[in-house]
Amino acid sequence: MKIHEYQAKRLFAKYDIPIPEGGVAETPEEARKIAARLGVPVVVKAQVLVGGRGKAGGIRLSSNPDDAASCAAKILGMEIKGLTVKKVLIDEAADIQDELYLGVVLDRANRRVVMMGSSEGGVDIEEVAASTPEKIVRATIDPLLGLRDFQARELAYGIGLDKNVIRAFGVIAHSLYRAYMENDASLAEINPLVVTGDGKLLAVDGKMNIDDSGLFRHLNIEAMRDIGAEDESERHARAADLSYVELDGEIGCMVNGAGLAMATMDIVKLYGSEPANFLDIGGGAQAEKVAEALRIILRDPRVKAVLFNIFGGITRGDEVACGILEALEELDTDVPMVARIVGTRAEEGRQLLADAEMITAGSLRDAAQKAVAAARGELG
Amino acid sequence: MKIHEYQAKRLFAKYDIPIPEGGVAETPEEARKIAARLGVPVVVKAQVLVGGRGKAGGIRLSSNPDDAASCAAKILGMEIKGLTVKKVLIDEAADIQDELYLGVVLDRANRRVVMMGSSEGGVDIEEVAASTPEKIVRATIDPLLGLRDFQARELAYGIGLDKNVIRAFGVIAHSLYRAYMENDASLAEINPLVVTGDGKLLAVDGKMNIDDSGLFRHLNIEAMRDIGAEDESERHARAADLSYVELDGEIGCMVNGAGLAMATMDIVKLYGSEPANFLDIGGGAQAEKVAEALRIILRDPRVKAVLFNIFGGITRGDEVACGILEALEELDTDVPMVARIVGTRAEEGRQLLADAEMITAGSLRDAAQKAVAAARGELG
Amino acid sequence: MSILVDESTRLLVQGITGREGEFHTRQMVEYGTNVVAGVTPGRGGREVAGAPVFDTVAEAVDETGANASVIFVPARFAPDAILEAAAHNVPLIVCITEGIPALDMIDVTAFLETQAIHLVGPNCPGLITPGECKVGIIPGSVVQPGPVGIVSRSGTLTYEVIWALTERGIGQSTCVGIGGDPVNGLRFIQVLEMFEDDPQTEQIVLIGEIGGTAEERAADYIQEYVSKRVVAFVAGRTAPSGKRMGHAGAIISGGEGRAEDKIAAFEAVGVRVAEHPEQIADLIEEIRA
Amino acid sequence: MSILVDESTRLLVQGITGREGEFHTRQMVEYGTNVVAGVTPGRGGREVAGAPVFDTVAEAVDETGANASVIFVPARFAPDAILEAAAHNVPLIVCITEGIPALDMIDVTAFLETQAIHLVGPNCPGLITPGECKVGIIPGSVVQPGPVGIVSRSGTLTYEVIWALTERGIGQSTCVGIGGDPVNGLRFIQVLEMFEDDPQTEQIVLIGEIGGTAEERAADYIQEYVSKRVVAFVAGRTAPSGKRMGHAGAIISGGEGRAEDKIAAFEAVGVRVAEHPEQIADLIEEIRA
Repeated sequence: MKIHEYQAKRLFAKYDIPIPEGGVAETPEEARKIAARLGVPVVVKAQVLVGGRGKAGGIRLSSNPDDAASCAAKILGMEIKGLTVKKVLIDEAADIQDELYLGVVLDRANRRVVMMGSSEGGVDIEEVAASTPEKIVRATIDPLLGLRDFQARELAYGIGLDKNVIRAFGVIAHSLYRAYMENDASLAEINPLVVTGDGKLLAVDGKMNIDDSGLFRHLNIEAMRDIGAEDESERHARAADLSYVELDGEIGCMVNGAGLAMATMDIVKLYGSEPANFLDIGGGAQAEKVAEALRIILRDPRVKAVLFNIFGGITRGDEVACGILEALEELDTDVPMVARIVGTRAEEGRQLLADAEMITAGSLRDAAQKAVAAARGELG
Repeated sequence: MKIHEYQAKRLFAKYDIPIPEGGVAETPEEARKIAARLGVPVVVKAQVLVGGRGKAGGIRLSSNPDDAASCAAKILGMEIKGLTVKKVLIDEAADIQDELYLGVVLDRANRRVVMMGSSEGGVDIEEVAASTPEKIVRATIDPLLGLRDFQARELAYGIGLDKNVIRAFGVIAHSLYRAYMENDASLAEINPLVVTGDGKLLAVDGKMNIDDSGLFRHLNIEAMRDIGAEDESERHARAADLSYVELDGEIGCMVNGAGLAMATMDIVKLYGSEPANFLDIGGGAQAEKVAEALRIILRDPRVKAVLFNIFGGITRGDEVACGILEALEELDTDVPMVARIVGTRAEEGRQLLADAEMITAGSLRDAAQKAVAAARGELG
Repeated sequence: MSILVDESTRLLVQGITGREGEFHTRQMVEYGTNVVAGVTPGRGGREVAGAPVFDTVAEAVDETGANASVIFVPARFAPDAILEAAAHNVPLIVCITEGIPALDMIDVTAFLETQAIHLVGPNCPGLITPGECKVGIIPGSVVQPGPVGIVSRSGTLTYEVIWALTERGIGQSTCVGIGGDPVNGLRFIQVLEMFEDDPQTEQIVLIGEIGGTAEERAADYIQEYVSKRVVAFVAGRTAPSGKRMGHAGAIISGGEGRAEDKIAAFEAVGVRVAEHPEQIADLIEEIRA
Repeated sequence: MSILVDESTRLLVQGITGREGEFHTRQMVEYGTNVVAGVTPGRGGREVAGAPVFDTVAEAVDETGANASVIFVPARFAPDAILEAAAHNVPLIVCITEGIPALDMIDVTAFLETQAIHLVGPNCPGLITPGECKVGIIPGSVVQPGPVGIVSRSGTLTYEVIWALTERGIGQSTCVGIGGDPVNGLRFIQVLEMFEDDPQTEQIVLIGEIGGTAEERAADYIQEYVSKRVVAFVAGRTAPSGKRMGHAGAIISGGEGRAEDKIAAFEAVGVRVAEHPEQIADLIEEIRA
């Protein structure tokens, strides 16, 4: 789960990480008031759950409240990578002398949490990693020992920090590490971590992703979920306990199992089309869940054909078939559908669908080819 | 550092371990009021920083406030193993159906914390360990993983706990473990942990020792130190940063180094007398510290001779000699003293003392023999 | 021969009285797995599918000599279940449970690194040695004994591949689903090593997916240590960056985890990579021809 | 020969700019120890007794190839100092610092159990190979090279014993103070093993004290594995139960740790136990006669 910059920074502040004074506005007028209260030049920043807002014009400097309001007016409502900006953060503009990077991530290969620091803050850290990897210093954290003082010092000396901010940097490093660990984060970063003109450190931007599997023990973070800022179909899917990601193609896919769902997307592309979504109905899905999944797929107007790929194990082929038919009864759609059902009760399921005049397929290859053809109007 | 039963139990209660209602009294009248407030039969318990108060008559049952006051009157002022009782705990008497033991200790051999449970609560756990070791169940705690639920369950099933209290037992086990870890304890135990008539668990007695080395990060526990309940000389010694333990013998010992101090005590006994104390002046002791150490030794009226055993390394023989002479000037004592100084500046130190007509010795053997003779009035 | 499980496997089921635990216990027993015990705290004394249920793993292992455990308990209790089995030296622990927090698995796997214990999973379908022993949820109906070892991060995609092989009459030595979580127990490399050492296994199929760098490291390992022919498949060529594709581990992030890099890594060391699952069977057939 | 330290030791001093650190660095250099570097965060760039000071162990090891470290930093920073040296694979770490919380040392030693690193201490005088290398605070003036290996939980008591031997003209191979804390690094058993394997060492002196069961386990080990003659001393025959005798580890508690049990354990395996420190020299003399 992603949280907004302002939420991440407020969470960081609870761990005593210094952040700029600021406030969140949903209207230009609110933005004006916040800027007036701050009484200094401010930065107006789009709050969207996606990167690249800087390049999209979602971050603007303002020197006075009126200007802040007009910046907010320009940013609110803006579309950034398909998401609409509904909130802006108005932050006191920092007196930036130097920009650092500090982040905590999961190192899957070593099964360890890693803290990374860089003197190259304020830019995309992945670009730094690609172009000047020597500018990134890493500390691998032993789970028994946690982040140690000496590691924070090694990061500080490693990125060439001024002696007079090393202690403050160490405190922030420990705080960020605690924020990561105590909230089951999968990413926590401060970029940039700014050294101000008067020699202080300030977390000017913050980002935090939470491990979905850990959310059950962090109701405070679950409560931060910004329903309005998320894709609507993904929201419906989550409510139905379906794993769904919207894509740009035209073949809707419904599959049981994440790996098989990806393989199905891939084969759609292999045979000349593009998948409209990733959708995993999970193991042992019942008819109602299948119906809801189909409704979600068909909400996307770009979908020109639907491909069902069900490998029965725990999931029963006939159950899935019933769900499909149930959903179709109420949906009144003319999108062509291709069903491939293998495994447990596959024969029964296939028969049910064939009786309802749906296109069926034996192999995945066959199913993909038929779906692509159907989308082109060459079948059905 | 030891803390009182009532302090340990209040600390446990902060970790949600259920304890009896109660209060601490320093006078019979206070005891009466507490018993009246509780309005039920109570137990009046001596609060002393030493074991064996039960056998000494320091725990009494009372059925009414007047009786509680008279019990308190009997217990307050009582001497238990050389310590005077100055406080009593008045606790609601528990409806005891079963008595268990639950403790957390340091297993030095394995360098691990161990939780121990037993169905034989309410008695000395060391006796249980000696006579029926099979009645003690242990869980060794991995420092990476902490106490795990399955370990608490193994303890619960291992001591044959009723199914309906297993969950509550698990909660208490985790709480006690946290209390141990978060307070740098060296021992934390509930003995007995009572199963009440209505099937609840209750920590009727509690004990907690804190690792002195960890005290610096637990000011709340340092604040629990009951100065009045400690031996006065040991208190003076702690103030002077000396390591001192009062014993029953007649030869006062002043030594640099803990191991050498013990060896000095032992050789005193080997040559027919008994040491009056353990005293380590530590490394690099200055004159003032030596003088304070000598004052503490001479406060004990049983001391018939003093033995100085200084092996100079960091500690300088002449510094020690100066300290001794300084202290003697103001102390006006006729207790005979034997000095043995070896190592750094030993010759200078020995000469200073010899000039002051103190008995000096070359070997430890010689020094011990001379001290024993001096105590018997056979020397000096 | 085979790897990890066979006729000598004496299986313990943790969470045996739960809905999933009970269902799959019956399936495993039906397949012929020797399920010797179950554990559910507080349910000791019962029986499920003929297996006695105990309150603790300690008791279960003592009484039945179980030498493998499969875990079906809910995510928040699963780390503890793994550690309980490890504490009693169960040498093979298979955790089916999905949704265990990654930070919990860091602790668990760090602990297991110091033990001579294999953990398969979590969030995995388990493993099966056709005709001998099924531990987990891989459908027994799709497998048949034979020469191909399969190791996969996926569930149903694995069944798909197994089925494609079985349909062509190519059986399997052992099929191992190592799971789709970012932090897991056995990795590709360790399973590859086992297959390399297993006389029954003649070819190996490796099924990867986007996320992490396990496939790249497997490719390096294959070049250095694996003499048997390996065919690979990597799911997620069409997956976008930054979005989790179902499995907690299936996410392209930080410029890492893309299918094209993984495929390139395999091809660079001479591992043939199938374009779709059924093609794996084509490639294996070619190699065996 | 000798154990742990010799002429090839390249010593790093952590906390070199502190009062104790600087004083003992000079003493060590004077004795002939090759002190190659010091570390004090924030003090990089200075020099102490000719040794360059660095901000981090990483730099110090990189620049000087230090292969041993001695720690003089205050107790609350000492666990971190040990771990910093360990993180950079310094194979011998000697921690002089007294007063480290036992729970901290549990974590530190648990971590070191998985590393090929020797920790001596904490709360110890360090070690000395007479004529070659002194690491710590054992006075160089009391030792002389020779055939007796000494291992001890104590500080000045060790000097006393060394001095008694030296006065009789009996020199030492290496003297190791393992420290007086309840949770420490090297134990008697590991040092006994090293002395057993060291050709220079002909006899071994073991100096124990009340508290814990390290002496009992050493006695078992001696019976099983040590062919060289061992003379022991156990301090604290007159110590009462339940009172800490200076060292955090020197406390009789829970019916464990009494001197009489330790002495009985040694005598039961044929180890002669001296009644007072100087008698150790008598016993060694007898054995060597």
